[in-house]
Amino acid sequence: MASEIAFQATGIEKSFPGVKALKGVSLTLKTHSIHALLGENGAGKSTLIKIITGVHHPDAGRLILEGQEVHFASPREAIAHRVGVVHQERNLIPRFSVAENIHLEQLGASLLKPVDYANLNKQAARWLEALGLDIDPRTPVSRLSVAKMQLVEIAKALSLRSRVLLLDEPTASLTPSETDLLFSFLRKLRDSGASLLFVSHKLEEAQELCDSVTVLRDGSNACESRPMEGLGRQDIVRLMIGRAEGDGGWRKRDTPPGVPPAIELKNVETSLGHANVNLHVRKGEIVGLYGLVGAGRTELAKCILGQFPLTAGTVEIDGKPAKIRSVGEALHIHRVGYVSEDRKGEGLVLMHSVLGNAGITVWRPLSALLGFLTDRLVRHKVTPYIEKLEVKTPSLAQTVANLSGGNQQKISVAKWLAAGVKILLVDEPSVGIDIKTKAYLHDLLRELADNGTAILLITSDMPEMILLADRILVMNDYRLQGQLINDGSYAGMSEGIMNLIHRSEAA
Amino acid sequence: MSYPDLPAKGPSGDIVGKPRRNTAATRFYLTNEFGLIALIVLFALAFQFATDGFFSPFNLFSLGRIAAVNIMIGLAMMVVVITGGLNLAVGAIGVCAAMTCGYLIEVVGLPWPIAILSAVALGAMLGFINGWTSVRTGLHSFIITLATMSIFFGVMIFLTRAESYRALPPVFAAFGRMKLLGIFSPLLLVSLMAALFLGYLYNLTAVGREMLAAGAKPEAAEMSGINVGRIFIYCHMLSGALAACAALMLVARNGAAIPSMAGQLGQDWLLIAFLGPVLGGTLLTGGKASVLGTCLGAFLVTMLTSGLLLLQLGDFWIQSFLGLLLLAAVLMDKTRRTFLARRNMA
Amino acid sequence: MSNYLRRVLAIGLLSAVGVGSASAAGDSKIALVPGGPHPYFAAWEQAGKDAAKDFGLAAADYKVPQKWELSQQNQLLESLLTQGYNGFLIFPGDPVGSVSTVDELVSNGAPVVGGAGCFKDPSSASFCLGTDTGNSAYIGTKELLKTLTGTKKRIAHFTGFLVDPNTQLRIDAVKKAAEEEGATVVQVIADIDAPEPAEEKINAYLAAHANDVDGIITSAWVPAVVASNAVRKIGDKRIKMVAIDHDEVVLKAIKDGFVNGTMLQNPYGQGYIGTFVLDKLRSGCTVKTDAPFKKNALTDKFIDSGTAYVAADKVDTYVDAMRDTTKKLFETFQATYLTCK
Amino acid sequence: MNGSLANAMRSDWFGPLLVTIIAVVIVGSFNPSFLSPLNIQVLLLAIAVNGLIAFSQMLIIAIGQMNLSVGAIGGLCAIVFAGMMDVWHVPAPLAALSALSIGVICGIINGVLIARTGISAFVITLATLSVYKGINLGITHAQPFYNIAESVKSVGQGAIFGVVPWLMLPTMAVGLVLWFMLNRQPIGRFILAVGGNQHAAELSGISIENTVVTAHALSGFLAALAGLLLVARLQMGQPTIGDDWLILSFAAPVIGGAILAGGHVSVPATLLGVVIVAIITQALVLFDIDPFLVQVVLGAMILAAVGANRFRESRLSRKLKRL
Repeated sequence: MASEIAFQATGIEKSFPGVKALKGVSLTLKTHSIHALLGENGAGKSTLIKIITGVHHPDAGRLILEGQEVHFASPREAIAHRVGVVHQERNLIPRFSVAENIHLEQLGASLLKPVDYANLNKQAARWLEALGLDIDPRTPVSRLSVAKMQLVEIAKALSLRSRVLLLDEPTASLTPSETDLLFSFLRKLRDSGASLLFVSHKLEEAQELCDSVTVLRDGSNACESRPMEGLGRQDIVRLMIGRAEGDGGWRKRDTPPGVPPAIELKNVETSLGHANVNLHVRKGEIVGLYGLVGAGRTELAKCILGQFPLTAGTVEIDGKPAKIRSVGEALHIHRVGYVSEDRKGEGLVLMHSVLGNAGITVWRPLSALLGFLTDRLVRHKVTPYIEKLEVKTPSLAQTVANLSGGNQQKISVAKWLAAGVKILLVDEPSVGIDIKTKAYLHDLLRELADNGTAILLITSDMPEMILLADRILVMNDYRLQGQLINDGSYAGMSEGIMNLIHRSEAA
Repeated sequence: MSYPDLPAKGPSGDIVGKPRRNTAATRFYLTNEFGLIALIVLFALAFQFATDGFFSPFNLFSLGRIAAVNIMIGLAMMVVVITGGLNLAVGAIGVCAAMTCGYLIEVVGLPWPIAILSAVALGAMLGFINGWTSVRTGLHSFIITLATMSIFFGVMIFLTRAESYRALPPVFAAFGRMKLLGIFSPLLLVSLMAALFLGYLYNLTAVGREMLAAGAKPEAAEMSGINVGRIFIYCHMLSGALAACAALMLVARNGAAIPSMAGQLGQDWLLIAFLGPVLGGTLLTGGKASVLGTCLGAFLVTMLTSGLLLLQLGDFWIQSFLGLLLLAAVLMDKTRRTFLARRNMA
Repeated sequence: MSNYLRRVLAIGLLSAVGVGSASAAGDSKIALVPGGPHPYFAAWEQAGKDAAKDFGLAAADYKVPQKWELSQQNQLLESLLTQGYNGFLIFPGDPVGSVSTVDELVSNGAPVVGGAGCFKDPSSASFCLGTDTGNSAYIGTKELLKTLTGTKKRIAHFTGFLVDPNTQLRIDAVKKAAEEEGATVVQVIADIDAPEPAEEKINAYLAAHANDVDGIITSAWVPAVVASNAVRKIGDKRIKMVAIDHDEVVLKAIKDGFVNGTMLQNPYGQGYIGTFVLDKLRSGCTVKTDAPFKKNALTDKFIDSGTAYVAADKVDTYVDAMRDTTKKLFETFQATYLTCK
Repeated sequence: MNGSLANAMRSDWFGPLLVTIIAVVIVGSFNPSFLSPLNIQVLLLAIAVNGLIAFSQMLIIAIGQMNLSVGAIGGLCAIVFAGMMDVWHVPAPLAALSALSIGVICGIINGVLIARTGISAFVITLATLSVYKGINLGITHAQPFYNIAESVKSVGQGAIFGVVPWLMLPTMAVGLVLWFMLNRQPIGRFILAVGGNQHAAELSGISIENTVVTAHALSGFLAALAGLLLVARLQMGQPTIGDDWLILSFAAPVIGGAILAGGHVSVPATLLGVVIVAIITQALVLFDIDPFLVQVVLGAMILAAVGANRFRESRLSRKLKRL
């Protein structure tokens, strides 16, 4: 397996108004290789990818493709040079079919020549099959789950038969089995001679899959294209954050048995299809709700918040039956908060400022006569939490969209802290955020619980679940399958969880 | 951790994404508001040199009076545009309110302050109908207000049989003709008050902030405990009330409540209603409002029209020149911002 | 055609009047302002120019608002005042709504005359020189009913924007005339001042109800044009029709016998005499309080600029008829209506 | 429920078609003359022109923008067409060709200004609306052009088998071409892709600028064509042509389920939207509604038509899970 240099970037620099995003970054990709690009949020990974794929133009530095210097004026030129990419954002046309999305690039050859859909579907089916995806290529993308959309994007990049393929967080919304499938496919692709660049926050994945690695820190190389072999997890973390990973391991927490439930669901059925859901979270407890994507966990949280009606059963808050019809009632009457999994869609108003987002839950309680409310008042209330969470922002006036994912997530948590909720539903808290922030959030959730907040933690990240939860409830197909008391051992707990899931599927 | 540049600031209004003078000066130069002020000054000077009497007291007075109404109409549209919706029925609501005011004074014989309040309340009520229908059906407010525009106007025309009400107390006409310091129309003060009220609303009240948040991202606002449906209805009611105010100002200006004040179906108001907010930097997709920008935008358009009329450029061609000036204005503003953004980076 | 009309009228007047009236004020700048762009007012432009030349005025310019909007007209009038115009012949954008602007113009020393349409009393306008819209529709309907021979007299009425109060006057007048003659107005179609909806609605109506109607009266420009084309298309000449104004399509349909006649107005006369009077009013003349004004629904100071029913027999010579009307009106105008020092 | 019916119910044209059929049945049963050949001809004439107007706007809605200048372009091209025949005695086909080219040029100007400057389409087309309308008034001084070619007049009056007006042919052709383009041709798919997710389209190598300019050029062409048809229908070149196209141009596509944010339009549903508006307009005349109430009824009917469609959609979407 002869490995040659497929693509090289040297001394790339890039500035945006007010920030120097990249300060002379270099990277070498070889054929027959999967290369990991690692770094914390804001280290410059996405910017580098956008430069390689022609979305941005470097201020300095050279891009060399198979020995020849190239300048990509637009994504189209990059595609023409067979440099493909799976971006972090959803980049599909919602109403187009799967097949058409996969082949959108190739349509441009002649603007008027009729599209041969039969052929398109046939070709697309091949790529879907290769990825082990059982989807009709004629299905509109908008009807797919988020995970399947992600896979379609990967199929789309693959269909270009790219010599260089960049994957920006491709596994963020995939289930473990989908991830395994993807990896085996990527390895096949590698063995056929392609050069792949893999970006992920999940170090385990990068270590498992990649053979070489580049780490960025603050827009510079912390290491450049060195073999993955011989690097331990701690070494990589040190490269990424410049110091060793803090101790964020599991800690046994005991909630005295006499503490009454803060929230209790009794025989709940919902219009979305949940049946016979019984669960409770006591004051100071962290209860995990585990399940695969599509198991109905987020939906359950939304039913609790009154977004969809309950058809049977009751929700009790502090032992009293509560009829919650909206998030507003949940927040202002029952002091229930919800950190959304969909940060950009539901969690934050991206175009508004840090202050505008962090304070959104306290406007109403803070406002005086006639709704009078000053920024000073809101700032006074919110700043302690922003500071406590160490949100990195030039000012409270900064537009949230300009912050990194980790900082955005901190803000979407901070707003519930500022509101002083007693019950917090946390949905996938660490999607797309870096190690440091993740560890920080974990500490924070524990601290909240220690101080008496009842936390219902929804996550598909099993290590995270086992690190944090006191008890783990397993949900599959909108029903609770059972409960495990967490003892902190990864092997034991994960096996228990998977058993519960599979038992229900076998039944 | 602390935010060194923050504590000293007054109410920053940054929630609107609208930096004020007390933030970095360069950011102010980048705003729409500054661009509009620059354009207004530029064109005012140009008109002064090119025409006779642009700055004559009478022209300033009439310019201010027209601008006052246009600003109010622009604000009435702006408050709905921030929800990402539209209110095509501004004109129809306005006329309905004005005719109600006339009816209450002339036929019912109510004292004029009560009649004015009732008219504004009617405007808010018609706005409520728009908002409620739009929220309940989930249809875009475009199609709802398109239909209600017909309905409101039709009911008005049916009930009044297109008859005007002109037996209004003399205070109305006197107010429309009054000159402050010889050049200002008091109508400008009314618009100023409305603008200040909206500025207060968006910067200093919970409801105002909720309007902006709900407009920017309804899903996120809903999931943060804001009752988005109710907030959208408030926005439509506010729009109706402001449209009613604009119509009452026209009643003062015309000395009568007339069905044709906003043209067939109230369509005559639509262009100016959108021009002000859009030139002023309000996003049609919602979530961002600029009260000052809307005022300046509406003023700029009024001024361009006035200046062109004074220039006496070929009668029938004047509309073309207005269009070209508008294009020139937005292109100049665009160039200025691109230039500043580039220089900032260096 | 309309150019031709203008010229004929101009020549006619020149020969009739000669170069008289020496007491003109040389600084008179008269503006002739219609409600918006409309072919009816095209004759005003020439009339203003002719009058300015004949009476030695500084200017008499035809100024058109960009759109048919009251606020546009108001803004134009204010601008014209700023530009130094000091006499205004105005077709009111709204009979009531324009009054306050007129009051303002007059208080700034510029006399105002209503042209073609009237301001509603009370207003500061000196008088109204135009067509009595209601009366014109009344006469037209009477003429139409004369041509209907059958026992059943069912007529349809096509008219303009309902927001224009004149429309209501026309609807009432047509109804009154019909009732007097024992006819029925079977349908009123309004709000069709734009060609597209006019086409659609009039044709739809005729397609479904051509057999249920014996006569058509139109009382606005666009409906008249569209209806003329529509009856031509039907082609059997059973349905009688009376139109309004002098659009070429209408005149041709009259000649070809598809339309029985049209109610003509006298825009040139309005423009010419209006300009003349405005100049007089500026140079010290006043309107006689006891002048023999007519009354109409809007004002007590109405002067008929001439309205005439023109049928096929007179369609080629109506220009002369109008010229005579204008001439007659002009010759006696100063003596009848003005007191000059 | 069998599969093909379920599929049909899910499509955009199903609701408007249902409304159309119900409207025809109701109006026809109360007033049989509604279904007379002459009346159908009149109805089709209105649909022919209004259909083009709606298509012109539909294309711009597809890319997620608005074109406020459709009416101004249509009016300008109409008077250019009529004016060339009247004043310069240009043969009708040549005049038509020139007028259509002017429509395309106007569209290209819109498109280039929008794509190059990044200023919102709303502002640009608002400004060009003024420019184009001003040129129209500058040329005509508000006077119509009367002397248009006899051939044009006879095309405007003529009908195939006495029912289908000649003017319907261009509209049908345009409808078919647009349907084919938006569903089968890359350029049409690109237009929808840009409207659906501009960012994604750009990353897929689609030139946003070219697509936007193409859409506007086509929109200008269709507006111009609508203007020409109106000249033929009205038998003269009225300067006021186009003044009140705007509302209809939006109403028809929206009734047909178009999403104003872009990315989703339907040619047959838009055409049905036009048909619904035309039927309502006619019904109001046929039933002799008090003219002072016409507007009220029209507004209520539009609301009812859209509401019925919406009700059907919400029923369907309740079955599919929210995305």
